[in-house]
Amino acid sequence: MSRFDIEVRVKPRPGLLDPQGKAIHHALESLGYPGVGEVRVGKVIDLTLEADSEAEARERADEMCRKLLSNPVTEDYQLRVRASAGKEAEG
Amino acid sequence: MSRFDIEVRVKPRPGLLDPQGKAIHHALESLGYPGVGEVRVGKVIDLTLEADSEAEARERADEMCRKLLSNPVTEDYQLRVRASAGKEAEG
Amino acid sequence: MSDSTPTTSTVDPETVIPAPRPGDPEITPEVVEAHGLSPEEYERVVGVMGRTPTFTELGVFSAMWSEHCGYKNSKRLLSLLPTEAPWVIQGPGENAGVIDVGDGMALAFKIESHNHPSAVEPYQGAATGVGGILRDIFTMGARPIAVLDSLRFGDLDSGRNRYLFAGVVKGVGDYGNCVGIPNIGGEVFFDRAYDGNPLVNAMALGLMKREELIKGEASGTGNPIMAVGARTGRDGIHGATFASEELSEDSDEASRPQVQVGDPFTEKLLLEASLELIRSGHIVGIQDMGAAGVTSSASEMAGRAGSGVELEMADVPVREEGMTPYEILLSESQERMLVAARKGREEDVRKILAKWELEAEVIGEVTDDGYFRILEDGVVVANIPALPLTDGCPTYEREGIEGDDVKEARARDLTEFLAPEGDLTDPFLRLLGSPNIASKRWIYDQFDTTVRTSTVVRPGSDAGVVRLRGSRKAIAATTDCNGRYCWLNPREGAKAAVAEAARNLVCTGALPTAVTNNLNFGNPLKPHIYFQLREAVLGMAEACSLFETPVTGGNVSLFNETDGVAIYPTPVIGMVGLLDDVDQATRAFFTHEGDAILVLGETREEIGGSEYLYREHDLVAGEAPLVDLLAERRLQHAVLGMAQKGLLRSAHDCAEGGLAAALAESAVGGEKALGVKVELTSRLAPVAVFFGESTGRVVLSCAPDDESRVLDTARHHGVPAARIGTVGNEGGAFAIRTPLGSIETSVNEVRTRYFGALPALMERTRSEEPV
Amino acid sequence: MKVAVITFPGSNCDYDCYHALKTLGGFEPEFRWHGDRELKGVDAVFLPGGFSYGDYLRSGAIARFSPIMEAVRDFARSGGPVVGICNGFQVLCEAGLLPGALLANESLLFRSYDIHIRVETLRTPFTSAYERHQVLRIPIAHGDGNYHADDEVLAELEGEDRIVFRYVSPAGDLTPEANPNGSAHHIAGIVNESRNVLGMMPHPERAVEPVLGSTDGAGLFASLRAHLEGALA
Ligand SMILES: Nc1ncnc2c1ncn2[C@@H]1O[C@H](COP(=O)(O)OP(=O)(O)O)[C@@H](O)[C@H]1O
Ligand SMILES: [Mg+2]
Repeated sequence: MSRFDIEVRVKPRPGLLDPQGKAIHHALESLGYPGVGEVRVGKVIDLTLEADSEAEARERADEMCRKLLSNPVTEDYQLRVRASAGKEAEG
Repeated sequence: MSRFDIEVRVKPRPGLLDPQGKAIHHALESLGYPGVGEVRVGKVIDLTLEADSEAEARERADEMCRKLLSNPVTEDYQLRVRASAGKEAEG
Repeated sequence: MSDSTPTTSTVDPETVIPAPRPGDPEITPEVVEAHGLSPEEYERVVGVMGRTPTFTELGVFSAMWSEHCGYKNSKRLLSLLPTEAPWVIQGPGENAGVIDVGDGMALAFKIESHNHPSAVEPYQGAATGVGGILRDIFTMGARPIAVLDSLRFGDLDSGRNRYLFAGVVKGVGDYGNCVGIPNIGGEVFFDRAYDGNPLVNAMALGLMKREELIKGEASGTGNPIMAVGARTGRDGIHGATFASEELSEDSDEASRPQVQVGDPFTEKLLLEASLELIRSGHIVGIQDMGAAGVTSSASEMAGRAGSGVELEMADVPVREEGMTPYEILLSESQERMLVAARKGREEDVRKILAKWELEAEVIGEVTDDGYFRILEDGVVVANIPALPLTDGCPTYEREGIEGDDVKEARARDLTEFLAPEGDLTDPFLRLLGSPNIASKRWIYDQFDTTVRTSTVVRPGSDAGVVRLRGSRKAIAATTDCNGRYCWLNPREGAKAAVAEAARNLVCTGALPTAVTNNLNFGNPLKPHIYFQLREAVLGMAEACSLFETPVTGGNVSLFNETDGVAIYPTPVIGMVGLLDDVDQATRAFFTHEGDAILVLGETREEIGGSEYLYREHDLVAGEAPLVDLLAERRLQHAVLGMAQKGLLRSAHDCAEGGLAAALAESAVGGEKALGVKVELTSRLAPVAVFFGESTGRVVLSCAPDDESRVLDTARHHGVPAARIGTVGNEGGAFAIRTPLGSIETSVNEVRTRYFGALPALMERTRSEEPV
Repeated sequence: MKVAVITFPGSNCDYDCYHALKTLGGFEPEFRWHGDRELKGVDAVFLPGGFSYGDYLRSGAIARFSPIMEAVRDFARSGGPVVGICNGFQVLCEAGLLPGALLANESLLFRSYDIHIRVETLRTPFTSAYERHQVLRIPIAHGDGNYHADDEVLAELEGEDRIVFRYVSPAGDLTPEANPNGSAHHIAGIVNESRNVLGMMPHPERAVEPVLGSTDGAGLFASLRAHLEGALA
């Protein structure tokens, strides 16, 4: 058994109105940031999962996404799976 | 001027109570997924930005994060900047 | 996007034949069918047009001649409803009905369904349902002052139903809360008949000065037509036709692109901007873009004014690139309004919208040729005579035959179920745990009920009450319908719904005044469904006439079926009432130990269609409770008389769960849980006495000194009345006895069951599969 | 006494505040638009409840950048009384005029009903008319009312007597059920260091007339009136 870090990004489906994104866009503009294009807001869900292999972890995570973590009617999701190894560095 | 894709991930600070994460954890458990560790829920904000260079885009995006997109009392953020080039592929 | 007003084409409209747009599908029988038009209806379209319609035109017809906009299966029946009274300012035909409430003020109110969208995406479906009904109100010039919601779901032991229920409640709440309109009531009912086909009906009320009433008319040739509010996207395209089709197994998949997302923040801005616009005098007409979007709003505005419109699609502010005229015309993007402005005032209109951070664009103008004409970059793509489009939808009177299954269920002998005697405490406590009886606090605790600081009676009592600031007056509202009764006997069931609504109002101290209604039914092409529809309308008409509560509007939602099985016929009644003095507002809850408990009306041995039968015996059968409309009217007058004389400490309609449930609600619903000691002399089966749902009954409490005056008032109105017991102490015993049976428990136990049931059922939500 | 009620896009209790000030007497309420840059000589400021900018992103996050907020900040710095109710509280926290943040209710549900709060301190311009530990019944209506601050800040608030209201049972006890949103230390309202800026989640303006079911909120307005009269005298 190993532990995997799962990151799920859930985003509004293209074409659907994203009122949050609209409001943020508007706010950024009035704060004087030029050149901002469309803004879309989604969720990011981090969790860890024990599994025998990365493939298994991915499969289980994918099922979770379809069943619970995303709403297929309004959202798409992206999944990232990595073996746990302390903190990820990114930026 | 070029266009950059900015992805901001805003996450609850470590140690901060995350009721949404807790609820999801609970739900996953009762759906019969074993081995799920802590769940944390944050936001992901996608936007595009026009800037002269990647460095400039990053700097401006960073400022947006500090000023508006995250609340330092409760949230941390991570930033990703890339030159726009149509759809990214990931998974 | 050009910012100049498009010029009216110089071509004779009668002869303009739009060329097919490149890329548009050819009109084949399949394409016609996919648009929900029968071959005969299509023939009619061709007759109206004098030629084959273009694809864009077909889309327009399909939307306008759908059940949702065209009322083809219901119009003839609806004409049977009483719609007039001296206090009716606006009857059916506008965005909302309007009645006079005195002091120069008028009340707009209306109910609307969002059943199918909520079945697909409960949160957004319900949210946009509230958004739509609020727009119907403020588009009349009225400021929304309250919302109510009437909901139906399958039983809560299914995870899917809990998911739908939780999502709908959150959607109703989030939208109204954000816009800042208090929720003052509603109803919810759970029964397997609504499995897969939840009902979400939302009602709104709004207040205006009489002279501020404005209509959805596009008059004045040359006046600019402006699109106001949110931009148009690809969401909800063909929602109108969709809302008139049966749901099937794969509709989750198929209807994905049709989900509309609500933006209550934009709605709040649109509300303020619209009211300011209406008061500014810069506009002649305004209408929300609801079902079938630009198409229905523009053609209806032209139809009402007897004018025409010409619109340039390239000028419509859009959210996405490359939208076709077809898509723009049929998009149901939310939070949009269509405005007919006065010529030369375009800038003034824009300024008001800009103040509220919204857009307004001129997209066309009013013409005098009676045509609904659509241009794309100056090229005509649709040219349809407006009147036949809005009013020429074929209407049908269909065959109606009662279903055999209903006849059989109704004929069922219920004698065996009347047998239990002695201690009936356990079934009573179980009944209190039924989500149909238990407290609905779990729902309305998620709704802002006190914003606008005018709510006098909040959800949880018989009807909600809001005061009119600056006067003594107040307005009460309620929604009611028991689908089980309507299934067993649609005519009696509809009467019962009207009667219950009126009873709820009088129990709150309000005079029943007018009605809006939502006809939720299955597929009317089936004779047994059409029978239900016809009977229900007849019952509603009879009751509304007798009660002098005219129907000023409503909504029809047909084809509520899943895999061929229809919901119960559910004609939801939304009724409003007036209180001359807000201090007359009466609640359903006992307030003082030692007060007398009385019951008005007659208890019969009726358990047909009862919640008791459903929960204890899993049975929907027997005769629906009888409705005696004349007795109901006498009862209403009696209760109102008592309220006006200030004799009542509490008044509560006796409905689902019968007398025992009504007593329980009165005992524990208020601030303190007060005991109950009731002795009944009836020798009827105790099951019927406790749990039977005979209509026309009210449970009252009054100070002991007022008992004889209450009885006198009842006698004076010819209403059977009796003192049945006494209000007990806080936390005391809860006891109801007849010579043949008894319920004995403590009021604390009653309270725990009553308030605990729904939270306990819903506690499981978060732990289960939502989809 | 002139009192400004600020209207942000999405405010929906602005008129309720105005109405309460008007009804209770002694105040001349005036609306100020979020886009205004000046308060124009007012004696107190109310940031009302509602959903400024839809509460998108975070409650109060966008409203705090409104032009009027500069003026509110200056007014607060100069010691002027500022009251933020519900969304107004959230705006004050986001703007840094009050410490901490308001997170989603622990239940993740919008909560709207009457709660009980205890007056913890009379040493503010907003509570002098109450009695210490008086229990008030007042409506709440919010989704994000779960007050959060780090331990240091909480210790400071406690130590400096800056917790103004706490959620309690009707009897005045700090029971878990009495806390409707999971707030740290049962906090329902706090003041800033100089005690002239109050933020609170419950709605006192909804409890000022008998017909609304409670008049327990009226004391806040009476306190403010007394304070201003004192200050002006
Ligand atoms: N059940 C009904 N009883 C009476 N009038 C109705 C009923 N259903 C609809 N109407 C009236 O028909 C008119 C047209 O329907 P409407 O609801 O405006 O369509 P929309 O969905 O665009 O609002 C309205 O005035 C409405 O009040
Ligand atoms: Mg309408």
